[in-house]
Amino acid sequence: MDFEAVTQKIREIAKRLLSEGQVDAVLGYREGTVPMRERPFFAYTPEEAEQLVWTPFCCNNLANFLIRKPKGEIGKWGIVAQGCVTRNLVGLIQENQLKREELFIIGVPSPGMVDRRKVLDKFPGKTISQVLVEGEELVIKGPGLDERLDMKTVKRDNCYTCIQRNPVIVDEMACDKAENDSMGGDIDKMAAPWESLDPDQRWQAFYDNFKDCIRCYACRDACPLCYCHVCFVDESQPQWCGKTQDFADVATFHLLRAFHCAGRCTDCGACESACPVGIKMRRLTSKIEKDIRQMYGYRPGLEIEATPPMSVYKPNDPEDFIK
Amino acid sequence: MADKILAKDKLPEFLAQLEKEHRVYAPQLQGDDYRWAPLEQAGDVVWDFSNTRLSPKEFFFPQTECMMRFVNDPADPEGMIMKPEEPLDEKRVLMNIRPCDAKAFGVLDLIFCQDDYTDDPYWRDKREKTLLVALACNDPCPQCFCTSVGCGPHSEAGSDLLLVDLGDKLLVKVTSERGAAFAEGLEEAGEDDQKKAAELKKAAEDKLAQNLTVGTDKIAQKEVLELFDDPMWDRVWESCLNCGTCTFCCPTCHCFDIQDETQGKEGRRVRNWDWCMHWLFTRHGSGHNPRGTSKERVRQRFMHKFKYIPLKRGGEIGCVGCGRCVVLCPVNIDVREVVNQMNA
Amino acid sequence: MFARRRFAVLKNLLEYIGLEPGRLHFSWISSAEAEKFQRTAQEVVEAVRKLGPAKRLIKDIRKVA
Amino acid sequence: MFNPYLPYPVRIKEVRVETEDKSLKSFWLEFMKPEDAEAFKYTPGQFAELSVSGYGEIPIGIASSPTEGKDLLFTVNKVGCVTSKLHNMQAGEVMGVRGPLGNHYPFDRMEGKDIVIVAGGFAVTTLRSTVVYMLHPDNRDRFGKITFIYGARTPGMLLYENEWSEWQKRDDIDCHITVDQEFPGWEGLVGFVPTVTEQVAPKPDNAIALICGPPIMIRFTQPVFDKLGWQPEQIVMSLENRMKCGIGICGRCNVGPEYVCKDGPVFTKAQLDQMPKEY
Repeated sequence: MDFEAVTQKIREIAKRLLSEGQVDAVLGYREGTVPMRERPFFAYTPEEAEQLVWTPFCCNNLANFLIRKPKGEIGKWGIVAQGCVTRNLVGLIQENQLKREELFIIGVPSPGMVDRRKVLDKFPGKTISQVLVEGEELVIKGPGLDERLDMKTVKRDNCYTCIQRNPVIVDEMACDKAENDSMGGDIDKMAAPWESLDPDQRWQAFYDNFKDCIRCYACRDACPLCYCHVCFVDESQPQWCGKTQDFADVATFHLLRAFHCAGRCTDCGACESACPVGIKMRRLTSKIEKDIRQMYGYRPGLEIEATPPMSVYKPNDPEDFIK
Repeated sequence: MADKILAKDKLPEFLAQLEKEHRVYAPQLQGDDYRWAPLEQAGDVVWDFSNTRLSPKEFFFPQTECMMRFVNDPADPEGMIMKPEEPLDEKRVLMNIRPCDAKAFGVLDLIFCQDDYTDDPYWRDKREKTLLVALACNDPCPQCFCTSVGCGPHSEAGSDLLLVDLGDKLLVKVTSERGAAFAEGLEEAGEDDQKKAAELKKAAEDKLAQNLTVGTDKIAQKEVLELFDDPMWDRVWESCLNCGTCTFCCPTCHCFDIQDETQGKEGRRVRNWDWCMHWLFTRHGSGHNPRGTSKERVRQRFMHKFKYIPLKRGGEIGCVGCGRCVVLCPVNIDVREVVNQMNA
Repeated sequence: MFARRRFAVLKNLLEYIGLEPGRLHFSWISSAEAEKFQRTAQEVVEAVRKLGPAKRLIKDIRKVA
Repeated sequence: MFNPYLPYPVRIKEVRVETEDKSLKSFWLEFMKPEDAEAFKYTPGQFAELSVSGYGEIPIGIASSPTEGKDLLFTVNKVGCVTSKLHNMQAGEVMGVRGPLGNHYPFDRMEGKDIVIVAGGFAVTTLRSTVVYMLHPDNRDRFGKITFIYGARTPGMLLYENEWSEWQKRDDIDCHITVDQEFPGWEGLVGFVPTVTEQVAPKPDNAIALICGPPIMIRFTQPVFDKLGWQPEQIVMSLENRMKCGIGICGRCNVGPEYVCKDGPVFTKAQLDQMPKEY
């Protein structure tokens, strides 16, 4: 992907939208202060739109920021959106959190985003001060460091099995659509990795995966599905979930959060990208995604008109677990 | 006391001396990050790490800490009456704590132990039982800005001993009275050693000068309301997720919540880390919320660290420039940029 | 019927994380089926009692964290 | 080691329903250990954390006066988890009290001056403490004229009726008790607190005003005092914010650099003018 060309095109579209007054703000990414960490950015003027960028480090799901801005401030948004972000926009429209007409979607096919942690892990103990993109390679620079990495080897896990690189809904593309919607990876080979284990091993794997959680809730707060005014974990009357670092409390939070995302999660990976301690939330959410797909034939965020699977039923839904 | 020298191959003896009374903890590589863990043998000591992912404040201010317990039974003669939890049952050494983290505990001492009444026994107990052996930074990371906030790569504040890595040996600076006892047996540092340590310090400071630095001089001069009402806050908060990452990784953030828990006849009062970015943090029972918007909460965090704490604690800044929040913030709200805007 | 979908997902999720097998039971019981309710409750209690005290997802406040 | 988080065990001595809607109850608490009663030395305006084991703590202003003996009085509005539990507790039950916390009304500055007290709703608690304290024979001579203006929505929502009806009979305090609107059987004043204050028109000369009430009352009372020529240093107010530790550490009650629990809850208007409006 020619990131520089897409960046220029995004800026061009954003400047036009802003100067013609078609939108009040354009939500996109701008360069971060840390290598491989672009950040969400709200451009309100054509001048500010000059800061927008498109790189393989755009890991925040921008749909999330539309529901977090206080309502009423912005009438119409421009939003830079790759496949997964538009799937979440579709979900938010289905759930009456957004209106299609409030959005001007600047579409980009996702190239698959880089997992900064994977890059850092390749150079343990080294300081990375700069990461450049050259074609399909990353150039990693730092004191005593000048290395190249094939970008394909360090993408986020969820990006390899992406089924929807192109935007589902779009008003204007910033480049040609990708030939294939799919990134090619087989989700069934990756999803629900603990299924092959016995119960004791599963519990151990579950424990190991979540034991480092510091309950900062970055996973929840980075997630466009988590817009409840009062999250169950914050409820005090009654208090559903303890506030301590006891594993039962930590696990309850993660289990229920994952469960609340059932039939809604688009596997965008924002939770894992946000986590400060590298927890793999997808080990839970991918299991639910797989079940929903296999039991109810549903993949979230692909059609505005579709009915979300948890708000509907069919007489022949599986029920062999019920005595 | 004059600076001492500890050859790295004499480390086992040095540690043995500490281990007579203390349990020694040190940063070690676990999985993909450096973390604090009990030190099993001298060979496990690492000298070339940058810093641990999270601050070691957990040693003094655990994320979940039982403060007191009670018998949850009104019929029991002692029922429903709170009894304080036992104090820490070990003495500890935090070996190779970075100077920024050591300094942070000095700042937190001013907050947890303010006067005769506001004197947190849980904090004080663990502080008094813990020796801090700091390791100077010779190779600071690109996100550090310690020199901008009254700290530095070889800062001596807060520690008991400060080690400077000279290659095959360590220069040992005695930085507190308590530390002196543990340096007594060591040989004195020569002029060459001192010169080399000074060069390393200068080199580290020069390297830090290449990083994005911050100024705080104008913040100190401005009135609270002038900073508070600055239009800059209208933009700073925009992408904030209101998560707890910055506060939980921060060595000086110290807000907490207190909660009671019961199970049958067991009852306890625990405190858990809390964070000012969360909208429920300040919400009154009536529903009124003095910091009800994200903008107000984001402003609070920066104002607290860079204006309120200095104002109340003799100019001490509530940030030591460790750079953790810069690296870990999921939306890259960079404290250095924010402070420079405040200081404009 | 909506609950059926939710429980189907929840059951799979809890088994997937290794919650001890045999602790999760689901039944359809109508308000008119008093006898089935009684029988099911007994069966569940017996089954769970055989498994002994639960160890997973259990918090013990006598511990520190 | 002294532990400022550890509540003193107390026993509930008496519970009294204060208001017609039963949302406010008063609790007289008795220290279980005499040495704790001795240690708990307070001045009107201070507050304490009431501790209900298993439920938590709530910061409540002390409504009794140290001149009334060792027992403590708290009047509690039923809002959340702790207060709801407390409302279900009865005389004889054991709970905890932690404090006294925060600063108090500036009695050294108030000495020799006329004192105007303006209270609205259930914010009258620490002002009850103040009036009882000032009216005590040991203290009354230290202060000039005392004016007490107190209002609530309805007569049934006025706290401490037994006490203020006694004060109304005295000649060393000038009481103005008002309700928001006409009410069958109510023969006292009718009108909002700011309006009554305007009619009473307290003079600012050598005087200090203590104002406590809901934000709306404060908002409309302040201009009345401004118009009467009062200076910001003469107006004293008590804030409340959500609290946990009560000793200036845990970080949630601050208004700018000031912790309501430790630097407050009592501030002069002059101080508040320099602080953000985060309360």
